[in-house]
Amino acid sequence: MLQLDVQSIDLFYGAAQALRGVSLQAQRGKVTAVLGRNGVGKTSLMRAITGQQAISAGSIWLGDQPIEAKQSFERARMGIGFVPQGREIFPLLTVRENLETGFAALARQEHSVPDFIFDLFPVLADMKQRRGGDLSGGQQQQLAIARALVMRPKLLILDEPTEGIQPSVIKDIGRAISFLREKQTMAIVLVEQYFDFARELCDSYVVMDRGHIVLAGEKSAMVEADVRKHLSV
Amino acid sequence: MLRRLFVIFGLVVLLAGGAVRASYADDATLTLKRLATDNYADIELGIAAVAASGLPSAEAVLNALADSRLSYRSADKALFFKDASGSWIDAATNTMPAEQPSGLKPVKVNNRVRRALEAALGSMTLMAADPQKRIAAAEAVFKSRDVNTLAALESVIAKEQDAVVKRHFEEARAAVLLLKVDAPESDRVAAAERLGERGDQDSLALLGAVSEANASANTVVAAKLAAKGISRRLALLSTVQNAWYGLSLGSVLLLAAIGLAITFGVMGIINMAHGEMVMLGAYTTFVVQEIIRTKAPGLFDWSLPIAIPLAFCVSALVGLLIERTIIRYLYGRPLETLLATWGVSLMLQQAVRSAFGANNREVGAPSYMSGVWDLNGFQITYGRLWIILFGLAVFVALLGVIKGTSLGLKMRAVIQNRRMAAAMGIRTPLVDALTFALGSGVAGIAGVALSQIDNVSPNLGQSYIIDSFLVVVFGGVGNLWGTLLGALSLGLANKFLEPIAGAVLGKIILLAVIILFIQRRPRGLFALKGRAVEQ
Amino acid sequence: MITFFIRHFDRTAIGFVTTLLLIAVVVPLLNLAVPESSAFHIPTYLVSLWGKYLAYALLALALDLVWGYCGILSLGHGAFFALGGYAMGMYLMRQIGARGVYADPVLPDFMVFLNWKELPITWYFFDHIGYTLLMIVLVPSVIAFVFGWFAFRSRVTGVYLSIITQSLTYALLLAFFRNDMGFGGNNGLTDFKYIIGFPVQAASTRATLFALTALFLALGFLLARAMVVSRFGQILASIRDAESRTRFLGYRVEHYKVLVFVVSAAMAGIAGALYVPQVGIINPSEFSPSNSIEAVIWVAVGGRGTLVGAAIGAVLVNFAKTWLTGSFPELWLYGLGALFILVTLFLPKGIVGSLAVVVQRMKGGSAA
Amino acid sequence: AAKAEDTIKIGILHSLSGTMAISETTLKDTMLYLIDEQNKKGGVLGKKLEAVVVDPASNWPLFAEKARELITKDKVVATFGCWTSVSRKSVLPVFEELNSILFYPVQYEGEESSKNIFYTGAAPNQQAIPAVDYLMENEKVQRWVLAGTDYVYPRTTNKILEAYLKAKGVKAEDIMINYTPFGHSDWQTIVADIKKFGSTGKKTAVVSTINGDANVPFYKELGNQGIKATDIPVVAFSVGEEELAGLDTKPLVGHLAAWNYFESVDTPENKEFIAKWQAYTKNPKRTTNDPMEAHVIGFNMWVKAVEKAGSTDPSKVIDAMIGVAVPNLTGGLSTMMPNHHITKPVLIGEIKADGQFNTVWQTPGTVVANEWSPYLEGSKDLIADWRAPLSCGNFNVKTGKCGGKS
Amino acid sequence: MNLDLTDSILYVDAVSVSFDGFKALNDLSFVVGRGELRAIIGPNGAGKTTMMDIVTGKTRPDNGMVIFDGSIDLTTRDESAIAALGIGRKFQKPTVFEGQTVEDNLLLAVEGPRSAWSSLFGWRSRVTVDQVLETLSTIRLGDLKHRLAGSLSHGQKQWLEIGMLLAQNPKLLLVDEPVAGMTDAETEETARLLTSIAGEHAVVVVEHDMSFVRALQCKVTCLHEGSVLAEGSIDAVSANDRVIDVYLGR
Ligand SMILES: Nc1ncnc2c1ncn2[C@@H]1O[C@H](COP(=O)(O)OP(=O)(O)OP(=O)(O)O)[C@@H](O)[C@H]1O
Ligand SMILES: Nc1ncnc2c1ncn2[C@@H]1O[C@H](COP(=O)(O)OP(=O)(O)OP(=O)(O)O)[C@@H](O)[C@H]1O
Ligand SMILES: [Mg+2]
Ligand SMILES: [Mg+2]
Repeated sequence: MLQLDVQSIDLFYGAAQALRGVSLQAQRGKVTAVLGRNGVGKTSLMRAITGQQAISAGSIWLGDQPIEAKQSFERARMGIGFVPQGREIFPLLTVRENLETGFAALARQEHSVPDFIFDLFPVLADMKQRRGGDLSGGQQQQLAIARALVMRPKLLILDEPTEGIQPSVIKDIGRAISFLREKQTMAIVLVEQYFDFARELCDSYVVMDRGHIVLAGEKSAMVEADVRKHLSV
Repeated sequence: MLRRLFVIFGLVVLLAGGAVRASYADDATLTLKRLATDNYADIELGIAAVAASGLPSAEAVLNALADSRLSYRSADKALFFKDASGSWIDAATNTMPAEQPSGLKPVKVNNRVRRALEAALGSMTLMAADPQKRIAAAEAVFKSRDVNTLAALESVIAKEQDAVVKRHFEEARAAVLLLKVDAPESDRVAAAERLGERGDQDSLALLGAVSEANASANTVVAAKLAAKGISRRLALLSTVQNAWYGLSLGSVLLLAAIGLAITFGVMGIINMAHGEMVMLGAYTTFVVQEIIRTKAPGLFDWSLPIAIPLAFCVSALVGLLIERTIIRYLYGRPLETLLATWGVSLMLQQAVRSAFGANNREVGAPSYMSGVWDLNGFQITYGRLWIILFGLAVFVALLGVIKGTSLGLKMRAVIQNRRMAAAMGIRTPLVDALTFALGSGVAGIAGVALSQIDNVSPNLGQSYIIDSFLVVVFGGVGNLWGTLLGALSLGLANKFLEPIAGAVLGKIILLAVIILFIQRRPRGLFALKGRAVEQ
Repeated sequence: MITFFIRHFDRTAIGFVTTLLLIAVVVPLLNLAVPESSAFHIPTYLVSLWGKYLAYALLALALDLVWGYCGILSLGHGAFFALGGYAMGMYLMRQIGARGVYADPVLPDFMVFLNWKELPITWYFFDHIGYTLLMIVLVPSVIAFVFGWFAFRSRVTGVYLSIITQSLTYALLLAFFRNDMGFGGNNGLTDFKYIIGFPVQAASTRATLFALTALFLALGFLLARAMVVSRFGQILASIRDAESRTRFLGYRVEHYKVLVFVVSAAMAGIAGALYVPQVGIINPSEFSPSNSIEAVIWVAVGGRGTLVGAAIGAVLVNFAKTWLTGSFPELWLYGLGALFILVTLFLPKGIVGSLAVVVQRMKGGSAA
Repeated sequence: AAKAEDTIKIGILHSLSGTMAISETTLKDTMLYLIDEQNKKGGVLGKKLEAVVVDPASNWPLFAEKARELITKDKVVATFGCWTSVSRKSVLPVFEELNSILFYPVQYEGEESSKNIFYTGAAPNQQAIPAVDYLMENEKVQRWVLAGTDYVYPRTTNKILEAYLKAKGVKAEDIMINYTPFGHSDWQTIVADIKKFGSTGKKTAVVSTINGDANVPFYKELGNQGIKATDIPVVAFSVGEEELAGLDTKPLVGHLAAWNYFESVDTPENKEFIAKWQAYTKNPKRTTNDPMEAHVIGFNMWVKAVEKAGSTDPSKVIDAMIGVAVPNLTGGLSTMMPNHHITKPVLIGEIKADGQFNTVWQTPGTVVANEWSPYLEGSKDLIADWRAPLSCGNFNVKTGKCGGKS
Repeated sequence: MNLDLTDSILYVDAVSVSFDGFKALNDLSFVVGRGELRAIIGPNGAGKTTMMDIVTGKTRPDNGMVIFDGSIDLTTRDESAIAALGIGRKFQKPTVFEGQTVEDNLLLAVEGPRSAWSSLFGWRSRVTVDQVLETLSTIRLGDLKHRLAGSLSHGQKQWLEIGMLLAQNPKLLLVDEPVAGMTDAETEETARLLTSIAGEHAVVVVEHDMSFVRALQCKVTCLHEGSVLAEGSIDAVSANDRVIDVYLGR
């Protein structure tokens, strides 16, 4: 089922255009990978979807609702969970409180942190009372993923989630993403530079270059050399 | 009956030794007429005469005089007083006159007259039924040290059942005896000891007056000893007292700063209009009292409990308005909030000035807030006590909201990373507005308390803004505990410096100390440490 | 040396300096040489008034240097202004000499009637203009140096620094209020008569003072500009934006901060010294924290980090104040308050800053 | 511009904002009332008066600026204004330079006499010294607390009082002097100290020169700590009806103030004035106070002098002023003396529960101001006399020279 | 050990540091030789960044010493003094001067006098301008040199910071996770870059990307819970059972 439908959007930073007619679809129970070199507009696209940056043309649909006019927090309440690039955890809130900020989008009876989160990231259980900002970079990244999962999103957006994370945990995250996909409750958009990781997890992919989508398709149709061409310097 | 007789007896003794050569007060009206004059010296003499007259209305007349309810008819110098219900009573007959008297002139009182009244009423009420009144009477005698009351005192001491009242009586007797040259030495020594036990400044003064010139060697030694004990005690007491003053100043600073700890400390808005929120709270109190005064005077004691929620609402609403119209465009530009809120502050001041005038407005103290609670010389003024308790209560409540509620969590999240908070589904505009309104509302509550000790004028806010910022910053921005500790330690430091250096120099020293202290702890008393802060 | 001052001159800078030099010449001329009946005549009171604005502008410039370019929000710059002012005030008091009401040749009047017997040491040598000029610069600089040295070495930053600068000026306010300090207490220093032998009241003296103020403002501007366009200024900006990162690059942040702080304090001191003879009084309320805050507001109104804007902001706000207090005495606070709010909301970079953005955009637009 | 010629402009230079607005706003209203009254009577010299109001905003340099503006730009012929000494000091050179007239309505420390200023408030000997005399005689006070805000008026007044008390045989240890900063609001320690100082058995009184805003918390603290007027009376020189309006006066009954006018003064002139004033302000509760009366006197004097001189030209008016006598509101006649100060009666009043004063003592006639205090070392030889040929504000009778005129 | 010392550029000696009772570094010791390229790996929270904080003076150790260049104790100096000695750092989270252009960022970093006076009167010389241009081409941001650093994408900031480090030309480079957010191709490029500058400079790199670490072909130190868990060649370390358990995963 089509969960996210981005239809040829444009995005500007001041006078500089970062996205040019970009379209993207994500299905429930599927992982869509977004690949591309530095500065091609991946993060900008995610910001557009989550409402952190306004778009100047095009439309964005979540399920059957247009959301491009909605505020960022409204989109979150509609079910968009976001793991931003650069972690952006709340530095002065404890790990626990960081997780609890995810409750804001939930009904009262859902105010609990699912157990599987601590299974996935045991370090967070140990550090519940520590302030988020004191954690190491990788720990913060884990926290950021966990926090988004607390929201039980319909659409999970992961912007380079493995950045700074140790190999064993990357494997765990990979397993977790598979697990979430299997649950068939959410669509996952994964921005990744780490080609092998992305290829392993995704069901479909897009490759961006200079604000455009230059390649798109199902995983089965993915040709490594074509993609790598766009990722090389 | 016995009591009446006794009073008469006591006062006859009083008169016998007194300066008044009363022509025996057979003609009551004649005695009363002595009060019907404009000459204070005559009134003073008249009081003594009336007190001694044994008139049934004597106490009522003197009380009326003390409360400025006594008047006389210029034509015939007949005295009338207003009773509790406000109707005129003829003093001579102690009954309501047939027709309303006219052409009345009030009997004027000044301090001299008041003193004479206190003394006279004091001796007259030694036997009052109310123990509080008896204590007051004893204190009046203690102050006047009137030798003529001695006999009366002896007799009431013998009869008194209440231990506390008895102690006061005995102290009064001791005060009289100590400086009575012709009293037996043993009595005077005992009196010195008694006063030593009482141990206050007044006793010390009395003991200091004992010297070889007016007392025997033994008495002098006893007095010296007692005085020494008192001095030691008083020195200790003054430290405790200072700590109390410090605490109470600290609580005022806390109240003034606590709203700012939200708007500035938590939200990072350099809120120059904070003081005006406090001011709005104070004016709300004024308005509430004004309405109560005209509409329901009986509710006066409830004026503050009524004003507190109202002040919160008024300031919170104004805060809300400011946030929605101005501040919300300034998130992410904290320095510019200084400029805008300064503008707001100017406008609010002028608005209040236009609405209420430039003058101070009167805010009265409810009965439970006036008076002193004397703990054996350690004096706690009720007003201050309430303010301390109130300050702490507000602090605890606020801490509860910030740390314990989901709103508190959202507030902190929004402040730390607005964009991410929105991405988590937090309604940032709402949370911003509520946070600012909360901070403003708390400032308004503080205004209710501050109206009790300071001017209620358009400048009220200005006089607290600097101290408020100082407290919040000194305590450590963003930390409510820091604000509490900052306020209390500044209050204490101020009050311990003041006796040593004087008010002005003390304050200068304190500021210098703060400047130096910040060098040691560049992020305030309760600095947040660690990586988390640097991000 | 000259190149140090004039490098990277742009049109705004040239325009600003030329305007200043022009009014330094023209205003006194129109005041002194043009007959009063002429429509071009500028009355003396306006000359002094504008002189005062320009002195404030110099203070704002000094503040912008530390705040706009180095992120040091000083809420105590009024202190340096007032110290410079007091130094000048003391000189002017000593110039009165035996012409005071009590005709005491040495002691100023307020000392005579408070029964002072001799001149306090702090007042020595203030009858020499050279010494006074030295003190005008030295006293604020030294205080700024000591204060800054400690604060910046201890890494006091942000609001903490703002608040201790405020405490500094507040402490000085209280100290100068104290009559025992020997600076005239609350009444301060007034009733000046002569400056370097010229009567302060004379129109020619006032015109000269005005010209001097304009000149110093131009000089201050050149100095500040030279500092901020140099590599030094770039490092200041780095300190402002990411202090700790600058340290990791090996820059001794505290040295940079102390240096601008001292230069700025000295400029503020000079501004104060120029201000005093023109307004005729210096009193401790110049130390009051709200004065310093107001100075910050001028800078914000004009545009932080623009120098020219700071000066313009100071003139504009003070002009508005003069005009409003005279024309709408009961409503002026609304007007001024609204001005501040509107500037923040609609001209987020201040007047000059926002203008610059517009100009930039227009240029960019025409180029594209 | 032509229209401006039809009216005579009067400047009003009182702070309407800032810390002094509390006191000064009323004076602005008073002036507007007086000018309105005068216009109803046909104005002066056949011309209507026009008030020019400006707001110097409690900012001393701004006072000077506004004064200059009033005189040069608005061309006012006389100005009524200032409250604090420093504001007067700030504008004094301006008035002298531009040769205009200022009426200054507030009690102050003296030690000044300017050709261009008419002082309609009290000098220390018209307020402080009679108050001390009263306490000494009537309350038998032996110990004195001189509490004041640390600025020139209290300093000078206390210097004078100290010298005066010592001359009367009061010992140094029986005088306690205490200074506090402006706007001091925490009086706990000081009031406790006063209490302590006053409980040695000797009768003690406080002479308060505490200024402005600081008074309210001071009196509130007195009430809190239960200091009653019968124990330690406080006599104040800057607390009037206006200040009391902001206080719950019940605990303060009996504390004193020394002024030259009280609202409660029972004279027909005063009754009429109050009635008209309240009608003008449309506020039946509006109080009056001493500085207001000073403006009433000053204004009436100016009108008289203008009529006498037949011109509003300041130099002529200045000459005509001396000797002008107008009725004051306490039933007497106040006269402008050659020292540019006026004669005034001195009244001592006790605070009543309703916020008014009860006059408990009054000088039999009016008192002439000692602008130069005989109790101060530097000024005891000085006199002021602005009549020709002396025409000097600080003439030294010892050296025979007029200071400042070299 | 002594021999090591005079020969070493960095000698971390028994350093411990704890935060509110949590031991982030526990008796950590290791030596980096002159011109050596060293990779440091270890689980999240092992203390790698904390170690760099200590070397650069950001954090003071509770015990232990850090000796630079054989004789200079770093623990008593502050950040700018340490940087001036020739230690440069790239942070884990890219930190650049967001308000300044890419070019200016590099200009600030370029080695040269750092004193306030010299900055007042000196201006960029030919040499520094060349150096900047060279660095710009190395990091491939030449096109963006007039852009504000704040408007760069995450990866571009990473590159800029690497460029600043290069421009600084320090004796010792501490590089915290340089390839996070870079494509595989860029990662290889970075590895080449770092190996090339080693020899002349000592380089300490922290990374989680094992293929990158492998490409560095250098000695690897694995930290765990604040101390060294294993040290040696990449093959030896990655074969270590403990390292697999706590770090690499199975
Ligand atoms: N806040 C901003 N202001 C201006 N330009 C920006 C801003 N953020 C990003 N850009 C520019 O927009 C373009 C796309 O940036 P974006 O962050 O989307 O890239 P990305 O694909 O996520 O890169 P990376 O892999 O480095 O994270 C880049 O050229 C960048 O310089
Ligand atoms: N100020 C602090 N307060 C509390 N704990 C801290 C603080 N600083 C660091 N820590 C803890 O110390 C440990 C080491 O952190 P460090 O950042 O050095 O790890 P790291 O090895 O760099 O990890 P990563 O690979 O995730 O970046 C972490 O567990 C972290 O939570
Ligand atoms: Mg990105
Ligand atoms: Mg790390």
